[in-house]
Amino acid sequence: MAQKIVSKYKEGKSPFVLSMIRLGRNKLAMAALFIVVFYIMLAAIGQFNIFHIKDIASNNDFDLRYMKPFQNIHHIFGTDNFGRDVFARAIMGTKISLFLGFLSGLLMIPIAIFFGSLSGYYSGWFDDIAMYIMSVIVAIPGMLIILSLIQVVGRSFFTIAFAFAITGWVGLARVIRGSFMQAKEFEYVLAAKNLGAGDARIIFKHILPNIFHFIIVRFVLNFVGVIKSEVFLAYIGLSIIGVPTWGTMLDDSKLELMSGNWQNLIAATIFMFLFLVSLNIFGDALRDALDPKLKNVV
Amino acid sequence: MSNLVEIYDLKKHFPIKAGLFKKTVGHIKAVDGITLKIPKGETVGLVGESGCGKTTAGRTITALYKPTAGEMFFDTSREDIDELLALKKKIKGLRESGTDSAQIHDLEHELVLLRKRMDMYSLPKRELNKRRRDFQMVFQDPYGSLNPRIPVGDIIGEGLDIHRMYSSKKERKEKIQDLMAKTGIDPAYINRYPHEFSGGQRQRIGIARALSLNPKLLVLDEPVSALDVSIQVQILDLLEKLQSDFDLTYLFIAHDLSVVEYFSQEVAVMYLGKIVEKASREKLYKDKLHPYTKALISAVPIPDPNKKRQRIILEGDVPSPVSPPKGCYFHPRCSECMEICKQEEPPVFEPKEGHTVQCWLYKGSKLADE
Amino acid sequence: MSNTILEIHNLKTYFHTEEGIVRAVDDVSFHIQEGEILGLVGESGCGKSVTSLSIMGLVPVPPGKIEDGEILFKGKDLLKMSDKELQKIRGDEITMIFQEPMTALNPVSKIGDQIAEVLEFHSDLSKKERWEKAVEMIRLVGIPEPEKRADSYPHEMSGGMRQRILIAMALIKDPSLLIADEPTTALDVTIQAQILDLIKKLNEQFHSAVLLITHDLAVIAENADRVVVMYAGKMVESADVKTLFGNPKHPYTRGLLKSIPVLGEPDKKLHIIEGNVPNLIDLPPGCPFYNRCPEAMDRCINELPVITTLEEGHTVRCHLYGEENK
Amino acid sequence: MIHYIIRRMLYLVPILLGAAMIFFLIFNVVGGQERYLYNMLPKKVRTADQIEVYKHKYGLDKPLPVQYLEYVKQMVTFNFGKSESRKLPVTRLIKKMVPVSAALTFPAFGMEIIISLVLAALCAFFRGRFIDRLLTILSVIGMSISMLVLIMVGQYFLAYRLHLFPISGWQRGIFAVRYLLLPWLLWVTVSVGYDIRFFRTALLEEVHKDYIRTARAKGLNETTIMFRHVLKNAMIPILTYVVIQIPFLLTGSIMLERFFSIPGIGGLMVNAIFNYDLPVLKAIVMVYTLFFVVFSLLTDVLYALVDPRIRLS
Amino acid sequence: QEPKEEKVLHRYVVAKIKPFDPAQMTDLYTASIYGDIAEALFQYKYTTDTYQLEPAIAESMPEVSADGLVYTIKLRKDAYFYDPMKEVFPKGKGRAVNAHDFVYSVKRLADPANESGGWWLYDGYIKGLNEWAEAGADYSKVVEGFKALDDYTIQLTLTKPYPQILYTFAMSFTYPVPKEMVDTYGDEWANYAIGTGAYYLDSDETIPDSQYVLSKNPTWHGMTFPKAEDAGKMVTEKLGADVLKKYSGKKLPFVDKVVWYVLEESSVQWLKFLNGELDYSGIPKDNFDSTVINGKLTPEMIEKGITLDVNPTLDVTYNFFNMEDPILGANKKLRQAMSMAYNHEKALEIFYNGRAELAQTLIPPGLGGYDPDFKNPYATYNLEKAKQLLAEAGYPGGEGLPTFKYQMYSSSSTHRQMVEFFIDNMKDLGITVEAVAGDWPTFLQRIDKHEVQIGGIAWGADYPDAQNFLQLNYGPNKAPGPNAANYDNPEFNALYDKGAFMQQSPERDEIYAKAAQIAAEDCPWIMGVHRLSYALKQPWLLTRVFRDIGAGYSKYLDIDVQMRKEKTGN
Ligand SMILES: Nc1ncnc2c1ncn2[C@@H]1O[C@H](COP(=O)(O)OP(=O)(O)OP(=O)(O)O)[C@@H](O)[C@H]1O
Ligand SMILES: Nc1ncnc2c1ncn2[C@@H]1O[C@H](COP(=O)(O)OP(=O)(O)OP(=O)(O)O)[C@@H](O)[C@H]1O
Ligand SMILES: [Mg+2]
Ligand SMILES: [Mg+2]
Repeated sequence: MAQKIVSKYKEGKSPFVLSMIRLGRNKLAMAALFIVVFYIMLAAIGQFNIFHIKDIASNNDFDLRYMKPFQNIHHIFGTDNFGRDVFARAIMGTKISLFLGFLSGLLMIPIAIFFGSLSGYYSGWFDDIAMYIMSVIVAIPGMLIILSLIQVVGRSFFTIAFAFAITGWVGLARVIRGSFMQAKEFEYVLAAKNLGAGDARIIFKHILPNIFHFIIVRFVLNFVGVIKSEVFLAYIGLSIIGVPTWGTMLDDSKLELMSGNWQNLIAATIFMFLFLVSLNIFGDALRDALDPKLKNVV
Repeated sequence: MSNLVEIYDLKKHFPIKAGLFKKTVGHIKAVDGITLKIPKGETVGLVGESGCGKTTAGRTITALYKPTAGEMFFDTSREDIDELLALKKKIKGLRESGTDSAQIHDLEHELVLLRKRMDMYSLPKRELNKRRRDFQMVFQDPYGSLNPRIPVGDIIGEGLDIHRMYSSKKERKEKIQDLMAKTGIDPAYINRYPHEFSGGQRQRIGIARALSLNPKLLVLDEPVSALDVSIQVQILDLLEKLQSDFDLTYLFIAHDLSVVEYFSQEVAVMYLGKIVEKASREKLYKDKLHPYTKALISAVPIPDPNKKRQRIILEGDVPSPVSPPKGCYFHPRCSECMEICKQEEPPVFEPKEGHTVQCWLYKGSKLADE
Repeated sequence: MSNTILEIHNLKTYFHTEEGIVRAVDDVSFHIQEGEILGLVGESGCGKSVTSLSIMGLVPVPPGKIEDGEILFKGKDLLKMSDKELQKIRGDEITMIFQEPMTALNPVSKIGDQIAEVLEFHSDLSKKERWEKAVEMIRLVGIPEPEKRADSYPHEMSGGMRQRILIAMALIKDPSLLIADEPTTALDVTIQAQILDLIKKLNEQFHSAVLLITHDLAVIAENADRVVVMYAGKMVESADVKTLFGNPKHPYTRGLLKSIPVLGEPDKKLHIIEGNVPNLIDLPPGCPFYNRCPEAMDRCINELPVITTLEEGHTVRCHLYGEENK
Repeated sequence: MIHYIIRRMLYLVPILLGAAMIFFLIFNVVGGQERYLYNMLPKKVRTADQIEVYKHKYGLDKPLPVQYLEYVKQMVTFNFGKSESRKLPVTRLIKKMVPVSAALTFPAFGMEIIISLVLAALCAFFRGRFIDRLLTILSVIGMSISMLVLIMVGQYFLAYRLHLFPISGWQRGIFAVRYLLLPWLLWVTVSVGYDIRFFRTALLEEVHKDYIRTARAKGLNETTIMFRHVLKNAMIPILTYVVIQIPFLLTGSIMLERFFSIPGIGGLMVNAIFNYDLPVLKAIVMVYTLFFVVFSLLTDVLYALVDPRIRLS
Repeated sequence: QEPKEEKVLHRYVVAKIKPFDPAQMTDLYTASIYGDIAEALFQYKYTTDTYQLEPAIAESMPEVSADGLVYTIKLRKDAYFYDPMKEVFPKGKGRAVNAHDFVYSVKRLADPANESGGWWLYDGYIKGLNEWAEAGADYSKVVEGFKALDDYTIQLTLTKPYPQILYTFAMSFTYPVPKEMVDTYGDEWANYAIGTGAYYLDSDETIPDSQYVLSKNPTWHGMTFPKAEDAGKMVTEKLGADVLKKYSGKKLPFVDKVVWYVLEESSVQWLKFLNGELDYSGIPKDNFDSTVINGKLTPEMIEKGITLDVNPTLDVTYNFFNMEDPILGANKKLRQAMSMAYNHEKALEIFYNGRAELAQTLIPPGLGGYDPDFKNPYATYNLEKAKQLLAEAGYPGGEGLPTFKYQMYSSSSTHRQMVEFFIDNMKDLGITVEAVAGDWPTFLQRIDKHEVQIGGIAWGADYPDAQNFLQLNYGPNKAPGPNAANYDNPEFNALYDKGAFMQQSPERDEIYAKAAQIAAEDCPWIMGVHRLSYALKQPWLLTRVFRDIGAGYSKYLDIDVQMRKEKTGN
């Protein structure tokens, strides 16, 4: 007779689902998630030109130059030098920032998984080479690589995302490598091996899903890094051309501040700040939820 | 009575790598030359202190680790084994007598061919993965041995998937539920995740997984030591039942001597990577020969306040398997240590029929043949 | 006969977790006499450690909370003491050894310092004297070359040695009560024998009362004077060791005793207690052992039996021995 | 030990080769030689055959492997030649500017670490209580503010409006401190957020370890436990975190240097990137890599000092 | 009476300073600092309304032969190189500048090893100089066209008439460098500055990349403030006759120290100026609104006594078409249409806050050849007309035209905005233009390869002569020369050739004007603006006169230390 175990959860909830339930109970994280989703919607609005946002953002109206923020409902954040709506531009900037974070993460993760998992799983010459590449990349200031690459290749959206990915993957790869080195000695991995499972099955079915939370959390936190770095690029003059980004808005505002035109600064800062705070909070909550080991750490 | 498994002079040394270029700076001699025969349908117990290499031995026997040296014959005919062993002996003899190398070379080549045919460790990887179906392992840690992200049905069915042992989804499910029922887990729980089960249930899942491939040998690595006292017996009982139902052979690893005594027909005592004594359980508990076995048995507490045993309290701790002491590995803790023990490693003696011991105290006895 | 050192009355320690309330210790009462070894047995998760932590005032709050009860140490209620007062008693009059010798020592401090640290808080000795006392204790617990060992770090010692260091730490102030929470579970039988031997010897030498917690009945049989059996947070039986082993009353205790393999009796038919230990969250109102009990009755489902005293020093929590059955 | 250090230092060689390779790839292969020349040569000097002449002069007509070897040779011999844009030997330039950047970054970093350690210890001590929550929220906020905004706003309000600091400037010697106060403040504000959270986690990780329970069982008070046991053990991750950042300090802070007219290496670096001043870049990479290797070695040595479990061999 | 207080002038540059190598002094900021330290043969008069040369190290203006080919220049004998550190000239006053120093300087410009950015000014004009350079630049060989007749006399012989050459001797490229300095410091000499100017580089206080401190040169030969009666009308109006009279003939320099700050961030320049830490400041474009309302300062500024100074500058901005492009180059009407579709007036407002003048031709006002009456019909916004022209060009509504590519050279916000503006304007016309991202080297490289379809830049005068602008459309100057549009009109070329060799005269002005108008009609460019300079001045800065070209003006500036103290409290 097998005793039915007492559990609050209905049958067959995977640990991932449980994590999500845990996450769902974290009100602050949910609020943050809500904001993040809201931003994703803003990005979509920018991308698909909903509400003609693209046109509003680039529509010059010279009679409305430098309207102050919070005074006109049609231009909540006021207008810029061209009389363009700063609010719309900040929304367009959302799109760039989100895409940049997304693309660089997307580029970074496969590289990191490839090097991290293979070098962790097969220690040997591959590990040696991967470790070498990683140490070289960390031994140079990342910003120097990013700036040089963008300067030399040009400031396209893709180049910038690529530059971030090139310097960003190492951290993740190291984590993945470390986890693989541990995981390959886990009993459930040995058990799979014992059943005659091949390496591919072990890597993709047994180990990767169990370290997936690192990857997700990294992906989220990478966003934060990329968005902040984009501001720096804009400041140096290496950000994307032709479209408004939060960084270029901030950089523009550098010139306008003394004339009392704070609208670019305010809009970009508020947009960025809210997103980064939410992302940071959500990233933390996600990590806590996905990694039950951290549950004890208040 | 034939042996299902025979292993000869099995060694597993883990390299200790250090430094930048990961040079090997030493070896952990986790298993340092054990010879073991497991008769078909019987249970051989393997006991020893923590860190003496029991798990490593078990994992090497199931070919999860590639051994440093040694052969393993699985379900191989006596003649074949003897042929190979004889050849090996011959080469050894020739070497010692310093015969020309060409002949040795030819013989060695022959040996390699023989090995490829019989020795589990010499099989190509693909072949080995197929043969794994015959020998399965149940792991020590019921919590760590189940992948937390896979529902138990799939955990149990993984072997079936790998070896494509079903023709339809329905058949797969039936097989899995059948295994669950046999091991005492409610088949309705097929979609649950490991964390929703208690330790005893998890151990059953581990057993079901091992059974899914219809193995002949099960290596049980401390299957009950992580479980509650009242659950231990349930599992032991289940294992017993399964043994007779499926005609299984067990290698039962444990550190708890009373459990081993209860469960196995033959017991091998390990110390620091070597089997120091081996006999049927009756002989071993009545006539313990090795000083270590004596100490070990005397240290086991008895759950009866009215009985008191004469304790042999050992001084000191188990030495490190990285740099084991010279001579007999046990000599620093041995109360009957002699001069020779410090110098030379004792051979395996067989003072009584079927009772072997590796100790200089039995110097006069006949040497065990291997 | 002798003085009661510790008396626990109706202790309730609960954990308020996300999944629900864990009644880790639910209405536990027992007492320890001076110089006595009291065994506390039970399966994993039945609340043994939480009981000992409650005595020490080390239950993590939150999520834990001591809901009710008294813990009288030499007549004074530990639960009513301030942190400062507790700190004075801990390590001095009540000391504790933990289950896991591998992690219970600070990895970056010297052994000697860790032992001497106790005296820093509980004596006026000078630094040098404290060190000497520590070395003395290391010798006392049977570690060779104590002077050298005092200077080494935990990682340089084996599990058995570390456990002895913890014992040295616990006994340096000659405490009235030593709580040993599964002191040998992580150790090998040969080492276990050494440690238990040591505890017993020291118990005789120092006259400290010992609360010996374990899940191994055999250890209890060999070492304890009296035994308390716990199951699912509740105390189910208590008696002196001979009575308990000779004449167990609670079905759980009985089942347990029949289910342990005994060395030298390989053909003993082992009894099987079916089913699993229940989860402590949302425990049903009745007897927690109900679903595994061969002698369960209807009233066991809903009615939690009270503790009945069968004879002097032998109590049991079971409806079989309720007032009406007596 | 000495053996170990020597062996570790030898590792510098392959790392440097790799670092050189990365920059060689970026500038000489991806970037190409034409761009290089177009950046170096004033507009009015350029004609097709002149370009050939200059290619030859700068060795850009040699096969790529040879060019790479020259790259490497410069890096390992510390002979980077002259900065094209500065007309000074690069080594001297670096030697002059590193101290300036260091004066900006080292004290700021020191303050940052001390402040965040103290605050993190406070958080860990009062975990879950109001002060912990407050500091945690503040650090998330700190982490989410852009340095650029902070500088602009800080300079405007604190320096210009409130006259608390000079707006910008620099001078030689110790009195440069007065120009550094505001940059330091901004630096610390931007970076303590991360640190507090990292340190807090490191401390809390230890708080839940078994040996802390042992310490409590010994009757130690909470302060002693925090400082003698928790902090000492948490020092291990904290040290790595801190020491491994030190090489970064040498590259200065580009934004702060530019906004505050601090003649440091950050500005030099950016100018070098924009002007294709490769000798300068090579030197910076070289110096940084050198420091990186040294400091990672130092981390390991410190590790071994703090943690008796680790032995260097 | 109080002890005399040190007068310090606070100025700034907006980019890091390059080494002081005259042969490579292509950037304005380095030149303005170096100009206070060193002197050339000539300099521009300070108080005239137009830019007129006067002698500096030269003793007098040169004698020119009748054919305009031979110039004889006499040097003053009391101009000493001042070496404050006594490393190059350890003894006494230093060494007097002589003719050989100038010969050396000009040879350095010609020496290919120096990659001089000033060489184009002399390339082919001085007899024997090109040959000298090609023969291996042997400094011991004499160059026929530029030689010292004696220690203090230089003879310059040209290959063809080139009256503009005198201006080049006021440019920083020809500041004399003592050869001894090069010998002393070797490769690094350019980090030191030894000149004959009113100030020397005070290396004790100078912090490269942060601030450059110049102190009064005790051995300076001396000059005096221009006489009041020599001042131009406009200058007199601006400075005030009383000030001019007060300073008339006074010994220069007035301030003891000049501090040049390196301020790369405009927000910082502005804060420092408002804080009284700078004595005058340009107005960053975007600050204009808050500073100036209808050409007047804000009350806050007026209260502080700050005054505004507006002056025309010698430059022109433009977007150019590649005249070799099969579509753009072949169709004048198309170019005219695009030029008219470009909203010049709006651009002026947005990008320059009205602080500029729409360019009608490429010659800015203030130069001979500028015709104030000429109105370029295409340099004004008229979309209707533009559409009509486009239809006439054969592309009604832009149909049949490919997408044009606009090559960008920077991603600075201003440039970005300008390109976006251009694109938007063309969209209204029905022409699609696409921005091609790029940085400065890419831009130049693509121009040199004639690959840029449309691009936009500005040109600032090197010297005050229209020829300096007209050469931008001169056929033989096609890229990689300065003619980025690759415009090549024989008629224009002929006029340019004719005018270029004439001495300044009304006839020449007429020729220039005609040439400029021909180019305007052809529309290789969409005209931009001639910018105005707006600067703010603290009340205590007494003698500032706007000068767009030339350097070394700090010596004329005086400040009222007392007033500064009262106003700022420091
Ligand atoms: N993968 C491995 N790499 C290196 N050393 C190992 C590895 N596995 C085991 N060892 C070492 O080999 C020795 C024997 O270990 P093993 O786990 O086989 O012992 P055991 O008898 O099973 O002990 P326990 O009772 O604790 O399970 C130990 O010293 C252990 O540290
Ligand atoms: N910090 C905690 N938070 C939540 N629940 C806890 C906590 N500590 C203990 N518990 C719960 O209290 C119950 C009793 O735990 P306790 O550690 O006392 O058991 P034990 O009898 O000592 O078991 P073991 O033999 O495994 O040591 C368990 O169900 C456990 O899950
Ligand atoms: Mg094991
Ligand atoms: Mg416990």
